[in-house]
Amino acid sequence: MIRIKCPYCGLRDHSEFNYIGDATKLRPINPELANDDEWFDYIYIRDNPRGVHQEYWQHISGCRSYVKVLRDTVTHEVLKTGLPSDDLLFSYEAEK
Amino acid sequence: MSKYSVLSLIKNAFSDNKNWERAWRDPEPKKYYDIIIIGAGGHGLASAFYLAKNHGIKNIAVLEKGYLGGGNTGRNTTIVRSNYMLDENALFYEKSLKLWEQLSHELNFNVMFSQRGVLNLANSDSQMDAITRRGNTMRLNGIDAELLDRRQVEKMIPYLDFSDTARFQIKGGLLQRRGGTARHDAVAWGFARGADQLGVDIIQNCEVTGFKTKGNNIEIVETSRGPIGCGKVGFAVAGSTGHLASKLGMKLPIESHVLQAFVSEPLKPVIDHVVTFGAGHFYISQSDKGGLVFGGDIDMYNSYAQKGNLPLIEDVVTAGLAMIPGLSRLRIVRHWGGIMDMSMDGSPIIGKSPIDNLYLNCGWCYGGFKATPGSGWVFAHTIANDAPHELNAGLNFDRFRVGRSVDENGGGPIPNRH
Amino acid sequence: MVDKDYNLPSIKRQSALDGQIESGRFGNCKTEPGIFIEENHPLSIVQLETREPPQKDFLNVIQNLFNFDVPLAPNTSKASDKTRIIWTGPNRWLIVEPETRDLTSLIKSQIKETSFSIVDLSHARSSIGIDGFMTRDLLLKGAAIDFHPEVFLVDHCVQTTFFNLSALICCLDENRFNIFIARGFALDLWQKVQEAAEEFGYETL
Amino acid sequence: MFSKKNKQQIRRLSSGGLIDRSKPIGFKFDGKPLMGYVGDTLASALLANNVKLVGRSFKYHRPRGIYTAGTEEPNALVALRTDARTEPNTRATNIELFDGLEAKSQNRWPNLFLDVMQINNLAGPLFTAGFYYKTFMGMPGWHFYEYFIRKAAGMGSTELERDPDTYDKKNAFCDILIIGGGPTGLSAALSAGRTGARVLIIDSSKLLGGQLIWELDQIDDKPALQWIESALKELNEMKNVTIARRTTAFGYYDSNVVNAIESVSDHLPTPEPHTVRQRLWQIRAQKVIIATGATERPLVFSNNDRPGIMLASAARRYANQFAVKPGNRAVIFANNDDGYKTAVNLAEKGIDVRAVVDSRTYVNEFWKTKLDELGVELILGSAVINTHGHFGLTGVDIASLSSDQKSTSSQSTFISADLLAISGGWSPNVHLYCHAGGRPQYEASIAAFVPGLRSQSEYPAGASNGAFSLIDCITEGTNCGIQLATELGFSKTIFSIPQTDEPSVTPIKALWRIPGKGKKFVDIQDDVTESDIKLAHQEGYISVEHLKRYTTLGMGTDQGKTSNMNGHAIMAEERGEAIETVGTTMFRPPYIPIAMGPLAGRDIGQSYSAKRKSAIHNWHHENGAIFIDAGQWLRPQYYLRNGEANTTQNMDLAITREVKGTRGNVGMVDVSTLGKIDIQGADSSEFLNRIYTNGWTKLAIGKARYGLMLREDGIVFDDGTTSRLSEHHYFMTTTTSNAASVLSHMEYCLQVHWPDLDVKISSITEQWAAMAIAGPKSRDVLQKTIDEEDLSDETLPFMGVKQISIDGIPALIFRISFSGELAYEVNVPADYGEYVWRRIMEKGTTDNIIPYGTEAMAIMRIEKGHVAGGELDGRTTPDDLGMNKLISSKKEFIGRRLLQRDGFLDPKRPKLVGLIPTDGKSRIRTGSILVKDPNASLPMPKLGHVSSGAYLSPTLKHPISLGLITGGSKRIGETVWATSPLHGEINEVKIVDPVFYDKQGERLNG
Ligand SMILES: Cc1cc2nc3c(=O)[nH]c(=O)nc-3n(C[C@H](O)[C@H](O)[C@H](O)COP(=O)(O)OP(=O)(O)OC[C@H]3O[C@@H](n4cnc5c(N)ncnc54)[C@H](O)[C@@H]3O)c2cc1C
Ligand SMILES: NC(=O)c1ccc[n+]([C@@H]2O[C@H](COP(=O)([O-])OP(=O)(O)OC[C@H]3O[C@@H](n4cnc5c(N)ncnc54)[C@H](O)[C@@H]3O)[C@@H](O)[C@H]2O)c1
Ligand SMILES: Cc1cc2nc3c(=O)[nH]c(=O)nc-3n(C[C@H](O)[C@H](O)[C@H](O)COP(=O)(O)O)c2cc1C
Ligand SMILES: [Zn+2]
Repeated sequence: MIRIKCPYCGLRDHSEFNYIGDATKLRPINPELANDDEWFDYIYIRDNPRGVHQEYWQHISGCRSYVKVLRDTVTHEVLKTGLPSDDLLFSYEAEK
Repeated sequence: MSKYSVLSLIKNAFSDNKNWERAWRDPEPKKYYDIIIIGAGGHGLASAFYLAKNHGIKNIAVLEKGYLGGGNTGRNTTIVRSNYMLDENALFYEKSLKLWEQLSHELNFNVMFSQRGVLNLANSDSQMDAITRRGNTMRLNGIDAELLDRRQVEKMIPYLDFSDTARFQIKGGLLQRRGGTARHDAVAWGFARGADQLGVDIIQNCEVTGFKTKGNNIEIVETSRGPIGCGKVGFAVAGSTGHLASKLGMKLPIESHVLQAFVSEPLKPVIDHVVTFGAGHFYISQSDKGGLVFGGDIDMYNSYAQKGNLPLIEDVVTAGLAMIPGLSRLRIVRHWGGIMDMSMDGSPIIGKSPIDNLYLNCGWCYGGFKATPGSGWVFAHTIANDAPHELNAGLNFDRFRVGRSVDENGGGPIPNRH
Repeated sequence: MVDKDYNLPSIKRQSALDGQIESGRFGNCKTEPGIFIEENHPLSIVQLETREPPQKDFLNVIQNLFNFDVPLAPNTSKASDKTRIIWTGPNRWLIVEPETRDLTSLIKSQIKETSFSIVDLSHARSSIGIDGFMTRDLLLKGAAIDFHPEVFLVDHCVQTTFFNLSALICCLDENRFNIFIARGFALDLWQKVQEAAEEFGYETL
Repeated sequence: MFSKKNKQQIRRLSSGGLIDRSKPIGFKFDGKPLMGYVGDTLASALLANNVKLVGRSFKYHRPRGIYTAGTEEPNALVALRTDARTEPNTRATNIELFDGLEAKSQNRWPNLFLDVMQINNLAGPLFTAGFYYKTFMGMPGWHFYEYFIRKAAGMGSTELERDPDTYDKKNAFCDILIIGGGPTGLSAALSAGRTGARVLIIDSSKLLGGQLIWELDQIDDKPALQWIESALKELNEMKNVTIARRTTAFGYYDSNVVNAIESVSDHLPTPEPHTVRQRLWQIRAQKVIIATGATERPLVFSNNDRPGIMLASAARRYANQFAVKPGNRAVIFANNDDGYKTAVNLAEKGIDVRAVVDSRTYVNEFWKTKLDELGVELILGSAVINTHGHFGLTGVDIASLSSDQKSTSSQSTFISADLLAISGGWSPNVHLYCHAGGRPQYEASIAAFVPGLRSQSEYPAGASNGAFSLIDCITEGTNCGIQLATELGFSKTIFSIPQTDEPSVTPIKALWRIPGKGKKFVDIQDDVTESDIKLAHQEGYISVEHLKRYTTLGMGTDQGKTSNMNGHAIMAEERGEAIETVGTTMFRPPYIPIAMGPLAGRDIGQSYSAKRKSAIHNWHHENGAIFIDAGQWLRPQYYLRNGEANTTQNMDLAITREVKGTRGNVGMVDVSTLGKIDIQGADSSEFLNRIYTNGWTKLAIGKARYGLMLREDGIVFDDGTTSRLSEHHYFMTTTTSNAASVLSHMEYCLQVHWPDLDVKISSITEQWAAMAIAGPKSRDVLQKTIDEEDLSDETLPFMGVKQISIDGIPALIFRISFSGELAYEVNVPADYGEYVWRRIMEKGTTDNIIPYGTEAMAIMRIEKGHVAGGELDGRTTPDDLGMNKLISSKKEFIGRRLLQRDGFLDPKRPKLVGLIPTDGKSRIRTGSILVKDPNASLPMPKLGHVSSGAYLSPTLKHPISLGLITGGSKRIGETVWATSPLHGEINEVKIVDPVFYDKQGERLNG
């Protein structure tokens, strides 16, 4: 069981959440202007890092918030959690 | 190198088994290879074997960071089948199945390919419709398939839950009799021995750590045992594809996820087929050693840890007991995980890459063990000819961009929906 | 504030558990049952949601209506004799009381804030009350929440997975809890609670 | 159960032990009635009765006995209990004896003493490691040989009967979890408990105290048992300390979560009423102290597997704890001090200890004097090189060892013995530490792997951390408890460390194998011998992981608890490399084999998946509904009438009746399961515009609109109608199966993509009971139900929405139609659902209203060419489904950009059409494949497939289907073949418009 801290509800089992996936993927802000590559990248391509991964989990059995989670894909350790607007990677690196 | 046979067994028994030769050498890496295959799993080894055998290429190395066969090849539930619906998959996997049928002979190594039949159960009308479509397509592709109704399933596999207490009733199933299981380790070992005999250098404990490129070509493969020059490079590293690609600054339509598997204490034969559950993620067969080998779904989150977590185990076992209530008192002795290269449509990617002399063999998801000989066959062809074989032409890397995903179950570009 | 009596339908509400509950003592009831279970019905349940941060006016309206503050801390609730307001998400609450009035219209008529929603969930949720000295042990069988009495205090509440179902669990008193569950799962949950309570002995009221 | 007459327990000591001689217990082994006492394990009771032979080995079918006294037992595996409660492969050493226990030996035929497969033993050299990879490749094929191999392999058997017992799960939280209640764990619990921290201590056994239970150590000059007792007394009094017995931690997972199985009733003949057999614990602790002790290792020499050979600590445990003489004449063989302890204990119990054979050349005075006093011969610098006996040990050969331990003297001495107690040293139980992510390190001073760096909050202590003396265990435990409690903010309290009476220790000298001929078993369960390891090395399987897989070393039920270290060390010797270089194989959960029952808990049978019921469920049930699963929902599929049996024929009749009744008069279907989402806020219209393909800004209040949603990749995701209730308030419906994913998708859009939009959404699926009333008389019936309101076309036109009341119940009526008839969807608060349904049924009686189920609904939608699950299969684009008119060109929406990709524009893409059999009667099955020439050679080119088939259309009187075919509507009028080779069917079909019925939509107006 991975324990994830929902910014609202606190530390919970990951089975209360739905895994959504890579949170670094940003939907083109101006969908019209984005080119094919940007769309292809957004929908299909993944960094898939071995190590720190910034990802979304939805607290589906809790407050239903989308929670941003910084997690190590090798140890499964949850390094940081926050709101969708937070850049966890940045603050994690900064703290290091 | 001596041939394996009953006779050789007897002969060696008399000489106290002192004369068996090494199954493969343990060579020092050379400075340069025409072709370097990264990853000594089933796919990498088979590719090297067929490169040497079918295409007469001699100067080949397979580099392996750990021990050969220790990746997903050594940790999968060994189901071999070709019951796919979409032509791109079906024809490829059928070729693979045909190769399986000859493999022990071809390798002179008993890979224990056991065509005990693979039965996919259906627990609802819509699942019956789905397996009907799949089975019909298989038949039109020349692949064996039979549709069983509830009564026929019960006759074949009486220990499934046919009682009123089953939450989801069994409606029927799709049977592929030619499907079955194989001894996973033996597949890696057999291909390793075969490739080694054809002169391929299999270099274990040799991790690829980076690349030196020139133009759009890889020139040097950096390893934990020093740099090695190369003509062409093939990736066959399954779950590590994303990580290795990142060394080239290359990103792929792949996520790595962990898939777990389980084995029970050894039992006298009770489960004679491979059976998969329609209403939940569960599949089971019995190994020749007696352990019930079973598995379920991926753990759902990106992972490079070769280990899983309990919630999924609970789900898998719960589905197992829903299908076979009599498992309840049997005990699990071990569970483990493998890192899956989950592609965005659930189908593999075998073909050329954006880099000129690099070839990709990845995206195998849950299903690449059965592909082993076929994958080696077409990958060897692709590398040797710098062009795909007709069987992997549709399984290219570009298909996502152009809207030609090969999506067997319609899950969309979300790896955990396949 | 005046409680205006709205017209509720005269037809009796039929809960998801109607006709499904057998009252009596069951399980290992050699002595006093460790668990008491009952259904809370009929309730008025209204969900309120507003902007971040919630405006003073908005909070004041609610406070004036119910005579106590809106709980702003996650996982908490506040209550009067009659009404309980439960935090259920950022800027979102459930207001629960026994059904005596048209709560939705009452609240709607008072609120001036424009960024808010009010949704009647009175029929969408079933509520099961659990009491008895083994309640916290029972809850631990179904939910991965620390129910230790020094950790999970009166008025605490959580939304979590309870016997594999999404549920809202609220502590009313030392051993007294209310569980809210989607109506369609009510019977399922009831049966699960009964099974889990068997070893403690239980009484359905 | 059995006669309590005194069956002789000839090996039972007359005094001592932790057994209750006043409570005899009858049990059966292989059908033979025997007696034991409360406090016995099955193993100790068998030994007390002089039963030495308990099983046959895996491969060679060698006679085997009891080898250990604990969870590590590789040998004494029995089938416990009978019938549906049979538990194959149960370790006799772990079973608490209970009244009426029945156990059978395994892996032998016809019986334990006469086992025909013994022949394998003689053919030994043939059955070397991996022999099967080298043969069985020829005719008649592997399938033939496999049959016999499979039969010969396996151990216990099962009939896969349904388990009569139940299981449970529970969660636990604490500050400090202590795994293991030996001296280390108890000390830690005391010191941590005293600080006030919440401590949970679990132990596999019934008795806490660990090894101290059966050792004769003194603590503070009193027997250790007294120390345990007082520790337990104090712990029991602490409210912040919980003790869980018979609870084994089997896995240490992520986020410091430890899982354990509690054996609630395994020590009883059957569970007490209302009680489960086992319980799964999920423990979340801030800190975890691993105090799981260590496991003794055997020594590897010729014929080291005979019944009568056992671990030295086990021999002394049987004598001390169970008052059983494990033998009458004993020889002890060890490379460490453990042998002396055993010799002294056994001798003091009156067992004739013939000799202690120590491979080392030095022993300290303490033991020497003790042995002298007891008259036990001491043989230093020597080894047991062979053993004798068949069903039981009769004697051993002893020779002296060269100083490099690589050879023995040619002279050997025979000593007659029926017990050989062996000790090759101790291996800390690092399993849980390794599960947590730790990597063990080799520690030469104790010749074992010990925990290395910590990877989570796990703290190995005591013997499991490589501290083998009692005083070290107590000290480590105490310190660890204090340290972790203070780290968690609890304040330090006073503690003192007691004294022990241990003699000084002479270091172990590693001895991995003893030279000599004959089978030397390394893994005694899987029959892996030293020569197998040598062969593996010779053939290149030199990594320990290859070694394991090639020889099956450590792959049995015991997972090599007693064998791995020896095996890996032998490989290291063969490779000529250091043990730490060669390493260990991976430790994996579970620590002990665990039954599947507790992992599923109560979620079995009908409880496998929750059942979701609509508010009208009871009415359906009472009125003949046959239910179908729609995800977790139960929905009426069709309704049988009084007395009709549920046969295919009656089902067809019912469906026909329902379709005809609806199209002819009026029918009603429960559509409560459709997803419903409440949408409020100033930006609601904009939001809908972005998630649906069609436009929403112009929808009038009081109107509904059909909407189509795509995935980001342009594939159709979901469809449904959404209604505008007021300026900023919408009511959305989704398909039943996508209700949850659509809600999550919308939440994702709002929270992640467009947090600036002022939109609030919530699921209101459960708030509303919904019923669709359809058919030419639907308006009449509804009008009668709600007499005061006007339902005419003017007030409620097609796609109109109205808020009304029915008998004072607020209701929302949508004039929308899936069936193609004049139809209304009535939504009322769920608690009134059944009431309103009944009311409409009542009012409709004179109009012959009929309830209809999903089957009739599906037929009517196919008749109308509406798409559903079969068409929305996750691979179709709007264009494939003929829905291009729903694609707005004026705005941006999810999925839009990817619609223009090559593959989507490919003219070969199959597109929606209608299909009818040219003979007007043949059934065209869903899942049939459409081909041009059914006789073409394989693989056959395919044009498309049948996505939904109605084998009867009561309206059109012939079968109809929807399908997707290359060319789509351009092919209308052509004929192709629908084939279902699985059924041996080939039917010619005509391609027609997908709307089979009322293309103009006139019936929508009644
Ligand atoms: C639990 C589980 C169950 C499965 N069940 C089935 C099944 O029933 N049927 C089926 O068909 N498929 C199944 N699969 C999938 C199947 O196992 C895989 O798709 C297949 O084995 C992949 O083979 P491979 O040779 O591509 O990869 P692997 O066997 O994983 O080999 C890749 C190798 O690359 C090496 N490597 C990685 N990075 C480097 C580097 N940087 N340098 C050098 N070497 C490197 C790895 O160590 C590894 O040995 C299952 C998988 C798992 C995990
Ligand atoms: N003679 C020797 O060389 C030697 C070697 C090692 C240890 N010892 C002695 O053994 C004792 C060691 O004390 P200790 O407390 O460290 O260990 P212990 O063996 O006394 O106690 C360990 C306890 O942990 C329990 N346990 C083990 N695994 C468990 C699991 N997964 N879940 C739940 N419970 C589990 C066991 O049932 C046991 O009660 C000391 O007395 C020490 O002197 C002697
Ligand atoms: C088909 C199959 C059968 C297995 N059977 C056993 C078994 O009987 N006993 C055992 O201990 N492990 C068994 N294993 C698991 C391996 O021991 C090992 O866990 C797995 O190969 C993964 O390697 P790892 O645990 O070293 O990471 C089996 C694995 C597979 C794939
Ligand atoms: Zn939350």
